[in-house]
Amino acid sequence: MTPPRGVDLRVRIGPMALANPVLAASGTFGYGDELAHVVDVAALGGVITKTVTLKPRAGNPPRRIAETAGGMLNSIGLENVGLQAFVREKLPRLRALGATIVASLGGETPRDLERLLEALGGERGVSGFEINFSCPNIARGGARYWAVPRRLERTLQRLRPLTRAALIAKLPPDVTSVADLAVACEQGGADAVTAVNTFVGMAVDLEHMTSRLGRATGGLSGPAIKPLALARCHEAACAVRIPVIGSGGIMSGRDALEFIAVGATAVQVGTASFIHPRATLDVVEEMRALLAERRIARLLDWRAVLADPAARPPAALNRRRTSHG
Amino acid sequence: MTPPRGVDLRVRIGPMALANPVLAASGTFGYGDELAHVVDVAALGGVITKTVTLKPRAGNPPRRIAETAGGMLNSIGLENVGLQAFVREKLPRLRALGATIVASLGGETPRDLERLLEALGGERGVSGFEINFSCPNIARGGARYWAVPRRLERTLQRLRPLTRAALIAKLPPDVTSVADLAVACEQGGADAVTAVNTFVGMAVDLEHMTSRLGRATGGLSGPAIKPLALARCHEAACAVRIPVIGSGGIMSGRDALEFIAVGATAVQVGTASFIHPRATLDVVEEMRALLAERRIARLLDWRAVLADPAARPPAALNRRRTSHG
Amino acid sequence: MKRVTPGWTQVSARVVRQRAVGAGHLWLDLAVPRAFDPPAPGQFVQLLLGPTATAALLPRPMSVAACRRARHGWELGFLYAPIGTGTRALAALEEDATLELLGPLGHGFPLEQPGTPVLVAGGRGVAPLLFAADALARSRRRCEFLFGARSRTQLVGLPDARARLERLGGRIHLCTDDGSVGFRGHVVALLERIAARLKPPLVVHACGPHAMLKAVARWSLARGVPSHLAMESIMACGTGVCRGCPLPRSPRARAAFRGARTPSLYGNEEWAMCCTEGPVFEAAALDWERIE
Amino acid sequence: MKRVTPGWTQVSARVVRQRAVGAGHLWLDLAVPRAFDPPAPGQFVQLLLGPTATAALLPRPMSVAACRRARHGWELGFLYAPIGTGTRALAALEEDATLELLGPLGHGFPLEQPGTPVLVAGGRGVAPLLFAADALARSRRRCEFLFGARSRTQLVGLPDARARLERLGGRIHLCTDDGSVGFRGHVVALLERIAARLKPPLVVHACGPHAMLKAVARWSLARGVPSHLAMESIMACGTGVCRGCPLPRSPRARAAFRGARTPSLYGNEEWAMCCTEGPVFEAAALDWERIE
Ligand SMILES: Cc1cc2nc3c(=O)[nH]c(=O)nc-3n(C[C@H](O)[C@H](O)[C@H](O)COP(=O)(O)OP(=O)(O)OC[C@H]3O[C@@H](n4cnc5c(N)ncnc54)[C@H](O)[C@@H]3O)c2cc1C
Ligand SMILES: Cc1cc2nc3c(=O)[nH]c(=O)nc-3n(C[C@H](O)[C@H](O)[C@H](O)COP(=O)(O)OP(=O)(O)OC[C@H]3O[C@@H](n4cnc5c(N)ncnc54)[C@H](O)[C@@H]3O)c2cc1C
Ligand SMILES: Cc1cc2nc3c(=O)[nH]c(=O)nc-3n(C[C@H](O)[C@H](O)[C@H](O)COP(=O)(O)O)c2cc1C
Ligand SMILES: Cc1cc2nc3c(=O)[nH]c(=O)nc-3n(C[C@H](O)[C@H](O)[C@H](O)COP(=O)(O)O)c2cc1C
Ligand code: FES
Ligand code: FES
Repeated sequence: MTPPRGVDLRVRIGPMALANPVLAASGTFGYGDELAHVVDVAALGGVITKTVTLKPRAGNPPRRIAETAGGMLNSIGLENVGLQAFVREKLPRLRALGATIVASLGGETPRDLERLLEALGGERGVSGFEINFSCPNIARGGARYWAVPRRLERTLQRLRPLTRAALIAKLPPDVTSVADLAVACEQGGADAVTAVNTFVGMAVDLEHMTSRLGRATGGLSGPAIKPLALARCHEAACAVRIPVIGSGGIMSGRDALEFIAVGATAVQVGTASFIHPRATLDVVEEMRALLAERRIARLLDWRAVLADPAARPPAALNRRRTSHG
Repeated sequence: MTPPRGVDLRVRIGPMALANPVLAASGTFGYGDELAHVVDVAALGGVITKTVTLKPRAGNPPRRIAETAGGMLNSIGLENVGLQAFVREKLPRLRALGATIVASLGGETPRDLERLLEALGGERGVSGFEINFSCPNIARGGARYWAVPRRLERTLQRLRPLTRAALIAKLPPDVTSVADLAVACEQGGADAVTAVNTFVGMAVDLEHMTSRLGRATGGLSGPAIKPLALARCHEAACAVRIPVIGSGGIMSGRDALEFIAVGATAVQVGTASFIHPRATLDVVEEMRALLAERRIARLLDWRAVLADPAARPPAALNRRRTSHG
Repeated sequence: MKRVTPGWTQVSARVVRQRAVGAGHLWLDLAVPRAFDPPAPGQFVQLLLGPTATAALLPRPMSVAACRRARHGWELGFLYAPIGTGTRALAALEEDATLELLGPLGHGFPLEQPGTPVLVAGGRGVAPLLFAADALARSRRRCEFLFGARSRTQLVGLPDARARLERLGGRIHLCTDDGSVGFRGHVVALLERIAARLKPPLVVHACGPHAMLKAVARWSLARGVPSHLAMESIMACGTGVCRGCPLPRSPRARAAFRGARTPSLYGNEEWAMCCTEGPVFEAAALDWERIE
Repeated sequence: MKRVTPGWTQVSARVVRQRAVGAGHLWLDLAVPRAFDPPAPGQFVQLLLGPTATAALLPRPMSVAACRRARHGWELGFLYAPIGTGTRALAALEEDATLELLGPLGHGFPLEQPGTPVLVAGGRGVAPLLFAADALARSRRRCEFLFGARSRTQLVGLPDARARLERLGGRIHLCTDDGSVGFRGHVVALLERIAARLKPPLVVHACGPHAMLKAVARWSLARGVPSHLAMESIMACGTGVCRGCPLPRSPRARAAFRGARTPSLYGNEEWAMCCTEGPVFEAAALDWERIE
C-alpha cells in the first residue's frame, strides 16, 4: 500500500480553511476536550461543539437513548452549559487544544440566534458557526419550526452581518425537499449547509407500555440512516453552489468518501464516536489511505465524481462511471 | 403461556372486514401464490398484490438490491405483469387460494389510476385497492409527483366513485408532513391510508465508482426504518379518523403490536418475507400469543393505547401509561 | 418449461464441521432435517445467521457443493470465501452452532442431457461443480473437469475434485493465469485447446466469475456446443418475490418469451430472475453484452 | 471533587474462558493488554462485538467483577445475564474470540472510607461487589457481605463470593424472597436486622436492581449510615459525550451543585450522568422518587 502521506485533504468552507474534511458532529463530541486524551483534536478538520443556547438547558428526562436496528434514537433535548459558561470555560480549553472550532448555536427564534451570534460572532478562535435549525428533540424552536424555506432565508439574512466566520445551516432530513431548504440558506447568505441532522423516530417499550424515550419521539442517527442521509446530501449538493457538509451514519473513511463522491465538501462524524471514541481521527486516516491507494493526490479531485449538479438526483449517478477504482 | 386461541384479531378497513390485521405488503409477496406452499394466505388478514400498472413493466436494470445497515435499498421499478395478465392469470389463482385480496395500483397520472379502477373496481373477490402514491423508484408518477396534498385529494375524489371496495392510499415517508397528506386522503374519500412506503436512499460502490443500484437512488425498507415508520404512522393516526395501516420494518408480532399501540389499525409485513418466507403468518401467530399473554381479548382494546389523537405526537406517549404489561 | 411448484422450505441447520481449504476459503458441512428436499447440483440455498451472530440482515445465497444422506437427514457441503460481513460471520461459527437454511432454490445443471459432461470451474465457482461431479459419478457417467484459477494456491477444493473424479476415472484439467500449475492461461483457452480431443457431443456446465462465464458462453455459442452457466446476482429473497435479481435476456430469448408460457415468477420479456429461472442458464438465454 | 482526567482507553480483548454459573448467568474472563489502566471495583467497561458477531450497534456496559495480573496484562472477570441481542451474542463467543473493550469507566466504590464495609448485593448486582470484596481482602480489611436474590438458584456467583470472603474471614449473609436459603425476605430487611450487630461505623456499598437500591438508599439515609450505590442506565457512549444517561439529582444535591465546580462532563444541576459522575453514587446525591 502506498504510504498515506502526500494526499492533500484540505477543503474550504466559506472563509474557513480546514486541514481535512472531517468534523466532529455537534452533540457527539462534547465541548471538544472530553475525548482529547485519545483524539488529537488539532488533527481533525474541526470540532463542532454541542449546540449552545442563550441559557443553560438541563435536557430531557430519561430515557434519552434507545438503540434500534443499525441506529440509535436520542432525546437529549439540547442539554448544554449555556452561552456564558461556553465562552468562559469551554472555548478557552478548546482553543488551547489547537482545534479548529465551529460553534453550534440553537435558538427558538431568529432573535435568539442573533443574540448568540452578537455575543460570539467576533470571538477569537471560532472559525465557524453551525446554526442548528434541525433539533428534533425540543418542544419549541426545533426542526418543525425551522423547516420553512422563507423562515430560514430571512433568519440567515439577519445573521449574516453578525460574523465574518463561516456560517453553516444544519438542515433537518424530514422534509419534502432538502433542496428547497438548501437553496433558501444559500440565498440567505449561508456559507454552507449541513445535510443532515437526525431523523424523527419513535420506539415503544411493550413491557412498560411507554415510549422507550422520555418523550414520544427522538432523533435517529447511525448506520441505519446512512443511505437516507447520502441521498439528501446528494440532493442538496445538486441544488446549491455553496459547500454541503454530509452527516448521517458516517462510521469509516469509506463512508466519508461516499458522501464526498456524491457532492459533499466535508463530513461530520457523530454516533461513531460513541462506539469508537477515536472514530473521527480514524476516519481521517482511513480516508487518506484509501485515496492514496487509488493514487488520488487531492481530495478535491474526488469530490462530486458521482454527482452531476446539472442532473436531477436519480439520473446523476449512472451517467458517470469514472475509474478511480 | 395462555393458549393463543380466543383472541379476537378482527379489524375493519372501510368496507373490508379482515380476520386479522396482518397484510402482506405490496411488492414483497408477489401475486400471492408464490409463497402459498409455506404460507396459508387465507389465514392472513389479506394479501396486497404487487403494484399493477396499465401496461406490463419490465422493471429497472440491475442492480436492484443493496443491503445497508439493518435495511435494504431496492430499485425494482414496479416490474409487473400489467393489468390484463393480472386479471386473467393472477387474480383467479389468488381467489382460488381463499385470500382476502387488496390490489395495489400504480399510475403516472390520475387518469391512469381511473382506468385501472374502471377495469378492476367491480372485480369479484377484490376486497380493496391500495393506490401506490409513493413508489420511489420510477421516473414518472412516483412519490415526488404525488406528495402534494391537493393532488392526492382530487385524485381520490375521482377514484372514490369507481369502487365500493376499500380504497387505501399508500403514502410516502419523505415529506415534511405525513399528517397533511393523510388528511388530504381522508378528505378525498379514502377509507384508509398506509404509512409508509420505502424511504429514498442511496448507496455507493466505491470499487466501481457507481451507485450500488442501477439507478442513483432506491427505497429503503427493513428494520432500519422501523423507528421512522412508527413515528410517521403515529403522526398519521393522530391526524385522521380513518384507519391507518402501518408499514416499515415490521418483522415480528412485537413490531406489529407497537404500530397498533401508536394508532395503526392494521399492519403490513414486507422485507421480513424475504428473510423468512413465513414471516406474515408468524407475525399473526406471535401477535396472538402476545395478546393472550397480556390477557387482552380483543385487538381493538390494544389499538392506540399509546396514541392520544388529540395531542401532538411528541406529547402523546408520555401522557398515558396504561398497564397492560 | 421448468418445474414451477417450488420444493423449498426453511429449516434449522447445524454446523457439523468447518475447515480451511486454502487461499482463505472454507468448507462448511451443515446438517439439515430429512424434511428438507435434497438439492440438485447447481441449486443453491439461502443461509441466515440472525442478530446474535451478524449485523447482516438478509440471508446469503450459497451453492450446494455436496449432499449426502446422514443420520437424521442430509449433510450439505459448502465451499466459500469469507469476503464480507455475512460470510465472515459464517466463518466465525463453531461446531454445533445453528443457523437457518432456505432451499433448495432455483434450477441446477441439466446433467441428464446426453453427451460428455464438461465441467468448467473458475476459482470458488468450483463449488457446484464438485457436487455435479459427484452426481455424475453416482449415475456412472464419466466427465471432463476443467478447473482454472489465478494460481496454484487459488485452486481451492482441488483435492476434493480429484477424489470425486478418481472414483470414476473422470479426467481433471488444470490451468492457472500464472502457469504455476497446469496449462498457463484462461480456462476457456484450455477448453478451446482440448475440446477437439474430447468425445462428442459435449455438454458444458460451468460456474465461475461472470467474466469467465461470458467467455464460456461465447465459445460455446460460436461452436454450437450446448452450455449451462451458473450465474450470480445480488439477491434479497431467493424465491422470486422481491424481483431483485434480474439478468438480461438475449434478443433471441426475448422473442421466444412472447410465445412461451414462462411463469412470471421467472421473469419477464426483458429480464430473467437469477434465483428462480436460474441460477443455471443456457448460454443462448442471456444477453452477455449486458452482463456485468 | 472526583478525578476528572479520564484514564480509559479502547483496547482489543481476548476471551480467555467463559462458563455457566447458574440461573442462566455466565462468567467471562477477558485478557487485556498491560496498557489498560486497571479498573477499581464499581467501575465498568463497554464491550463491543462488531458486525460479524452481532447486530447490536452500541457497546454494552458491564461492571468489572474481577481483575488480576496476567501474563501480558490483565485478566478481567465479568458476570452477566444473556438477556438481549448484545449479551446473547457475547454468550456465543468461544475461547480466543476477540472483542473491543473500552475502560475503565466511571467512578467506583470509595472503599477507602473508614468503617466496616457492608457490601449489599442483589441478584446479578453481585458482580462489582465480588471485585470489591477482593480489593478489601487485598488491603486486609474485613467486610460483611449481604447477598439477596429471588431464590437459592438465583444467588449466582455465590461460590465466588464465599471463596473471596473465606480468605479473610469476612462474613456472608444470605437472603431469598422464597426463603429457599438464608433469611426469608429482602436484602434491606436483612440489613435492618443485622446492622445493629455489626461493628460501627458502617459504610454500605450496594449494587442490584434499582428497586433494591432505592430501599438501601432510604434505609441508609434514615439511619445516617453512608451508602454508595452502583446505578445503571441505558448508555450510548459511556464517556460523557452523548449525555444519554441522566439520573435525577436530589433537591439537596441540586442546591449543592450551584456552589460546587462539578465538571459539566458529569452533569448539570438537574441531572447527573451515570457514566461519568457514577455509576456509584452516594444515597444523598440522587432523587430516589424519580428513579425508575
Ligand atoms: C446463486 C449464488 C450462489 C453462490 N454460491 C457461492 C458459493 O458457493 N461460495 C461462495 O463463496 N459464494 C457464493 N455466492 C456469493 C455469496 O453469496 C456472496 O459472496 C455473499 O453474499 C457475500 O456476502 P457477505 O456478507 O460476505 O459480503 P457483503 O459484505 O454483502 O459484500 C461483499 C462484496 O460482495 C458483493 N456481493 C454481495 N452479495 C453478492 C452476491 N450475491 N453475488 C455476488 N457478489 C455479491 C458485494 O457487492 C460486495 O462487493 C453465491 C451467490 C449466488 C447468487
Ligand atoms: C454501569 C453498568 C454496569 C452493568 N453491569 C452489568 C453486569 O455486570 N452484568 C450484567 O449482566 N449486566 C450489566 N449491566 C446491564 C447490561 O449492560 C445490559 O444487560 C445490557 O446492556 C443488555 O444488552 P442486550 O443487548 O443484551 O439487551 P438489549 O436487547 O439491548 O435489551 C434487553 C433489555 O435490557 C434493557 N437494557 C438495555 N440496556 C440496559 C442497560 N444499560 N441497563 C439496564 N437495562 C438495559 C433493555 O431496555 C431491554 O429491556 C450493566 C449496565 C450498566 C449501565
Ligand atoms: C446523542 C446525540 C446528540 C446530538 N446533539 C446534537 C446537537 O446538539 N446539535 C446538533 O446540531 N446535532 C446534534 N446531533 C446530531 C449529530 O450532530 C449528527 O448530525 C447526527 O447524529 C447524524 O450523524 P451520525 O449518524 O454520524 O450520528 C446529535 C446526535 C446524537 C446522536
Ligand atoms: C423489493 C421491494 C419491492 C416493493 N414493491 C412495492 C410495490 O410494488 N408497491 C408498493 O406499494 N410498495 C412496494 N414496496 C414497499 C413495501 O410494500 C413496504 O411498504 C416497504 O418495504 C416498507 O415495509 P418493510 O420494511 O416491511 O419492507 C416494495 C418494497 C420492497 C422491499
Ligand atoms: S432474489 Fe428475490 S427475486 Fe430473485
Ligand atoms: S452514556 Fe453517554 S453520557 Fe453517559
